[in-house]
Amino acid sequence: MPVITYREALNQALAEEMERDDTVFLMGEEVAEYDGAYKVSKGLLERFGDRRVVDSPISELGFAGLGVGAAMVGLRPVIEFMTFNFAFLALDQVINSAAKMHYMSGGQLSLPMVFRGPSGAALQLSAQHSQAAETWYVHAPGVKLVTPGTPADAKGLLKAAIRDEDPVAFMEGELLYNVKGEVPDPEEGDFVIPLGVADVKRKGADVSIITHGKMVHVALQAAGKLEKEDVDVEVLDLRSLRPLDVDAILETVRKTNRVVYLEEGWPYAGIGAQIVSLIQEEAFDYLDAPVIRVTQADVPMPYAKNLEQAAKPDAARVIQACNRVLYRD
Amino acid sequence: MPVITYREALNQALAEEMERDDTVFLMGEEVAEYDGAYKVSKGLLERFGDRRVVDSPISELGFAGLGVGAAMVGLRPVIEFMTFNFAFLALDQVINSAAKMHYMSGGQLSLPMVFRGPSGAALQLSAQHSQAAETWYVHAPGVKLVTPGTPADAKGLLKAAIRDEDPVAFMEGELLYNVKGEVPDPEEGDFVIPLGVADVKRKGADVSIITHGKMVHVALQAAGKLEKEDVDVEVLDLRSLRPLDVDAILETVRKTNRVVYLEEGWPYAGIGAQIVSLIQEEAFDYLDAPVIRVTQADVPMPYAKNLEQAAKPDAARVIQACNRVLYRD
Amino acid sequence: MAETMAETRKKGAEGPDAGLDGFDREQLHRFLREMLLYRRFEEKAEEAYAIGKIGGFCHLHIGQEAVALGFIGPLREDDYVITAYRDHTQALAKGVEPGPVLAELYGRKDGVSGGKGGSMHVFDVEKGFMGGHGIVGAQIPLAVGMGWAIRYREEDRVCVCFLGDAAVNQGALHESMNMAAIWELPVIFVVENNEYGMGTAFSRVSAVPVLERGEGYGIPTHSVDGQNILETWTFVEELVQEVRDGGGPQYVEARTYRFKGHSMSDPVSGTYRSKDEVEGKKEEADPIALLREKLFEAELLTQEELEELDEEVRAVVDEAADFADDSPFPEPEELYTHVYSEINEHGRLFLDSRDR
Amino acid sequence: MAETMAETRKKGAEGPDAGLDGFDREQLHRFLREMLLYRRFEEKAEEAYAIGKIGGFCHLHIGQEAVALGFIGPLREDDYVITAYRDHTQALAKGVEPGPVLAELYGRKDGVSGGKGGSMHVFDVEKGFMGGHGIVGAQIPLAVGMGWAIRYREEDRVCVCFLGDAAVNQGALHESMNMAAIWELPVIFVVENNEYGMGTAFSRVSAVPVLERGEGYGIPTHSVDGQNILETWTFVEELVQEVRDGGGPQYVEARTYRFKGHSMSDPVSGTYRSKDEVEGKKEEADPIALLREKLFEAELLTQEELEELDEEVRAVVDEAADFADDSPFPEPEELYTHVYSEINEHGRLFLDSRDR
Ligand SMILES: Cc1ncc(C[n+]2csc(CCOP(=O)(O)OP(=O)(O)O)c2C)c(N)n1
Ligand SMILES: Cc1ncc(C[n+]2csc(CCOP(=O)(O)OP(=O)(O)O)c2C)c(N)n1
Ligand SMILES: [Mg+2]
Ligand SMILES: [Mg+2]
Repeated sequence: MPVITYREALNQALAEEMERDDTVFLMGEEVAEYDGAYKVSKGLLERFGDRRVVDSPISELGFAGLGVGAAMVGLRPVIEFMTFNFAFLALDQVINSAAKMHYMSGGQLSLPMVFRGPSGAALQLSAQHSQAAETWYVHAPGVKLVTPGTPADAKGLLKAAIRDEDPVAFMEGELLYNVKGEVPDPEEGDFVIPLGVADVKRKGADVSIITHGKMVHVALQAAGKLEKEDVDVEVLDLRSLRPLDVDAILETVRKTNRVVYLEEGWPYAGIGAQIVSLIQEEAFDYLDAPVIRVTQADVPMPYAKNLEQAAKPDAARVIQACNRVLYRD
Repeated sequence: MPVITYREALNQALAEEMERDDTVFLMGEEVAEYDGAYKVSKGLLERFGDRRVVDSPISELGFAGLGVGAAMVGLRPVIEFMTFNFAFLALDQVINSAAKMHYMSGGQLSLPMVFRGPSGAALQLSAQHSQAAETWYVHAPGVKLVTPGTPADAKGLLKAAIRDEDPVAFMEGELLYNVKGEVPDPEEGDFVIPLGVADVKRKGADVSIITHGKMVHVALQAAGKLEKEDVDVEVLDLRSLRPLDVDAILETVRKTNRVVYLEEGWPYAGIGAQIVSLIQEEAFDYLDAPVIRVTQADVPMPYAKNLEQAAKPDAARVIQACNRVLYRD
Repeated sequence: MAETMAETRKKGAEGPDAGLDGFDREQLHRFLREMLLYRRFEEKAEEAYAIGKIGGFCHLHIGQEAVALGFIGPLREDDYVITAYRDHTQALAKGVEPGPVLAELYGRKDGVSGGKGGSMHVFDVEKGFMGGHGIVGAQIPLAVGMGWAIRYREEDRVCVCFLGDAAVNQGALHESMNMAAIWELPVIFVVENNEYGMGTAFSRVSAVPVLERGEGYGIPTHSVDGQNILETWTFVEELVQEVRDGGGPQYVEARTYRFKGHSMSDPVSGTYRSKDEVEGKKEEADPIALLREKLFEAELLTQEELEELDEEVRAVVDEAADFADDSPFPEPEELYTHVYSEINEHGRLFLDSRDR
Repeated sequence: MAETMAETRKKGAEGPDAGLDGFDREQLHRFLREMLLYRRFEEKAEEAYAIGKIGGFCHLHIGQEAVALGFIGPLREDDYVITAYRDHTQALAKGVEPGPVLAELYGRKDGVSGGKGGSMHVFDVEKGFMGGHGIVGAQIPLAVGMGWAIRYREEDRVCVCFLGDAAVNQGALHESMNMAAIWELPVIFVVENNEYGMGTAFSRVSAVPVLERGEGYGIPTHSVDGQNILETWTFVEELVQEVRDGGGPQYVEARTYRFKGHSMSDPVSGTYRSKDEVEGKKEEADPIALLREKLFEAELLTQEELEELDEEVRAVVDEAADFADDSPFPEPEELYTHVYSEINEHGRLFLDSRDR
């Protein structure tokens, strides 16, 4: 299989879906002439023209709403937020318009659209530019949420998100764009990964690290190190947070009986809180130890290199957590 | 003790704090000439004048930001959102400015301010006007969150929130404004309830209902009914969600070993998810049954009376949940 | 309904028999009938609210009927209309059936939005009535999105976006006007200036008048007497054609007045406006009375005809009320329908662990 | 620094010895020295970024020095300045010490913001420099809040709010201009029009020029050549006095140009602007070169003096670099400080269950 970057995988997905369906268009800041702030849309303007690849003004609320309005009448907008940190300005259109209009209209209106862009921290971007946004998009029903961690998942899930009949928040990561991985050759046919299917990124028997998004790589790193200590770690990547693959979660819990939830974001009402709560509701008797969450420190992201490193969840903390649920400390 | 309404309690708190400190001012839509959409600020314009009780344009992002800016230079703004449903438009100023500026400035700036207004559902206000906003305000560190359920708590906590040196989100409820209760007579001195102290609203031994905000009343209703079935229910009202009274939570868990979390909002990454996750992390061995959460149905709030009733958490569902954790079903 | 009105105007007609301002008798009567229908419909809603058949917020359009008729009547059925929560009469003007609208207000199964939206969220996509939105200003970017789609598909539709005077202060208008201007979208921003946002006079929350607030975007601005249906209709008819022909976005102030309280739970007058002010407006600026008197004067309407028209519309409204009354509440299963259009094959979408 | 500059202007001076445009020799040299300092400071930052001493985003102000000096120099120390992420030279202009600013960029303990903010979040409250904000447009309502506080306390301060041309399209500006207008707040909105927002020419995201975008609020609008320090300073000096005297809010376009890439990670030129365009601007519109040539022409500056000034500022910058280099990284405990100003007596504020 060809090895490409996460960035190229997203670019392929966009190109293929725009090729397939004329109602798909991409709008956002710097997506056209500049090829995207992170070059995800490289070459798309040239290929599809400025009717379908559109530079927006810096008006997050406005162009997010424009996307919702266009979806109301049958287009399939892909709205790029340069990062989700800037999308707090647009959240009203996501939560009050996109998430509710199908319901409020009694099913008359569908909103097939994608809100995408990087979420979470990169390197030393400081407090306002380093926030994992999942919780803000998943709490209210009506929007779906996808968080791919690998090139293959990025491509397969973005194609599925664009084809989905509902609004989908699609969260990427600055630190993921250069990650390389195998992605099926477009020649071999349409590669789509359905929403709602978690993926066991590593089989293991002793303890399960459940995670999503870019933390998948931290989980695998930790698993590798623990292997040297003869701890056999299973890594379950949720990939999609709504719909949520509850069966896969329960399965790994029943298998290892010990769970660590790893996420990039903050703990309070984070994704981990939901998963832990769900596990103890539905697999209480299978737990040999309380589930431990590894998250960002409960502080705004500091700029200083040493503080930022300390704030972020890392392999060391994950290993520590695994040891705790294994009562190895 | 005098019995007054929740609305009057808030009004007293505002008046007393404005009397005490000239830097406190109230700004929001309809707060002045109209006495507030829900009459919470009744009479304040007359008493304090239009310098300190200010009708704002319908510009949530703008006047929330104005409040933050005024706090940056030492005023103590009380920003009223007519309801928190409209504050999605202002969330960027809460999360990216208010919650982070003390940190980003290395402690140079403090932001002593309150964002207040009703949160959650009233009666048949439909999807866009019936959302419990807690999760959106508590997930990111930097803001404190208070959710009083009774007149006394409303008064004591609002006074504490106004005096707090940090931004505090203060969530009330349309359905609470007319609730009556005993509140200490102002003549008997300053009545302030510190943030971070939960309150046992009902002592019990068999099962604990932990909750916050207006659901306190639903919990007490359920407890009353269960009493007739000789089930002795303890009701713990968190009152403040950040700071969170973890000791009180663990205490009731250790006491009854059976817990139901009741909240008005949605389940996914809700407050209950956090509390359940925290309980199993810190009191795992004290649980005789998994904690069950009672929440709003995971759907936008429907308008139709019968559907709205079905969507909301109610005493019947709480009783059912209590029976389940008691293995009485 | 709406589109026939748009079509039947007899431009040719002239001379004394022509009627008034280029509208023939039939058309003038239809105008009167329409506005009477809106008025009676709202009065019925008021009545129903009083006895608890309608819950939640209910915002009446009484006094502003000519704005609904004047800005929507001249449209084609395939044009789009989007508005805020004060949406009943605008829906009727776009051709939505009164019965299903009232049933929606009652929260019944046969409501246009299946009883899930209510008074603030009337939708009829078939008729190009795109809702009923409750967040002040939120409909504006949505309108721009529809305008974008029209251009994207190279259609000749137009999108009319209503907003209140107080909504002018939302950043959403600023961002939307700019986007509509740079992409030359066929969107008509109609500011229904009834002088107040809830209890706040526009003059207290803006340093300049509504019309002036439309400047600075490169979009033509206009102001029209929204209580005068003939002036409004004529103006809109031409403006819509201009936009259809590629004239780009327009910003229009419709000067009007609200005769009732902001919503059913608000007082008609109070600290924010005097009883006299309201009574005076009702006296001098009732769009229905103004047209009626014109027609009497021009001898284009008799008392009998007027009463007939009123009888007609009252019958329509009573029928609508019967329709709404007869409609059952939504089935309990409806709680979980229409949250998502697509229930994915895999994974869980509803996390409340309730049985359904 | 800033306030002395504001004060020392010798209005009286006239005739050939007077200097230029009413500025005396000393003042003109100080202008040149200031702008050279900004330039050398940014060059040092560029250098430090290249070798990894500065991380994350770093936005240089090179080419726009006269805007910083011209709009901030005339202010009093107790006036407020707030801006976006392109904030280094504006901080220097407000009198913030170069050492602590550079230390902040290095993420060190002695940085103005304790190393927690970084390049985009320079704060020095003592000096009235209120940051350093990273969300485009978010500083605008904050400025209005400071203006509100000034009026609330009946002070005669002013608040200068910088925003970029692209920020003009944010709804925050609309809401802020309106609030400033209705309450007549002492806020000067300065649009630093460097023609681009990142890689997008303003003309592609606005149907009308920056100046016109300020219309429709009842706020006076102005445009000034931001590359000409003498014109800018003179204009601002008068405008600030007017605002101090109760003139209310002002909207000013400062026409300028960015000589470097949007941030250190962006190219200087590319698809969005040609190398020739940039080179041409550097040739004709370098604010420092323009002043220098004027002074040479008027024989108010010698080559020696120029080199002396440059030596001086280079020394200041090298000192700042040493200061930054010598400053340690923040203590690990700092991770949890300054999240809250008040650690409440009861309850848990940090929910990450980490030991601290
Ligand atoms: C964002 C937002 N803020 C506040 C409200 C509450 N609210 C509903 S209508 C209204 C007044 C709007 O007045 P205007 O725009 O003039 O429309 P009108 O009611 O006069 O038709 C307010 C403040 C809301 N629904 N949404
Ligand atoms: C709300 C928001 N959207 C997008 C960004 C990303 N971004 C940072 S600077 C910038 C361009 C701003 O240009 P302009 O306002 O002209 O200021 P300049 O950089 O030219 O000084 C963008 C898009 C952001 N920081 N905040
Ligand atoms: Mg109005
Ligand atoms: Mg710019």
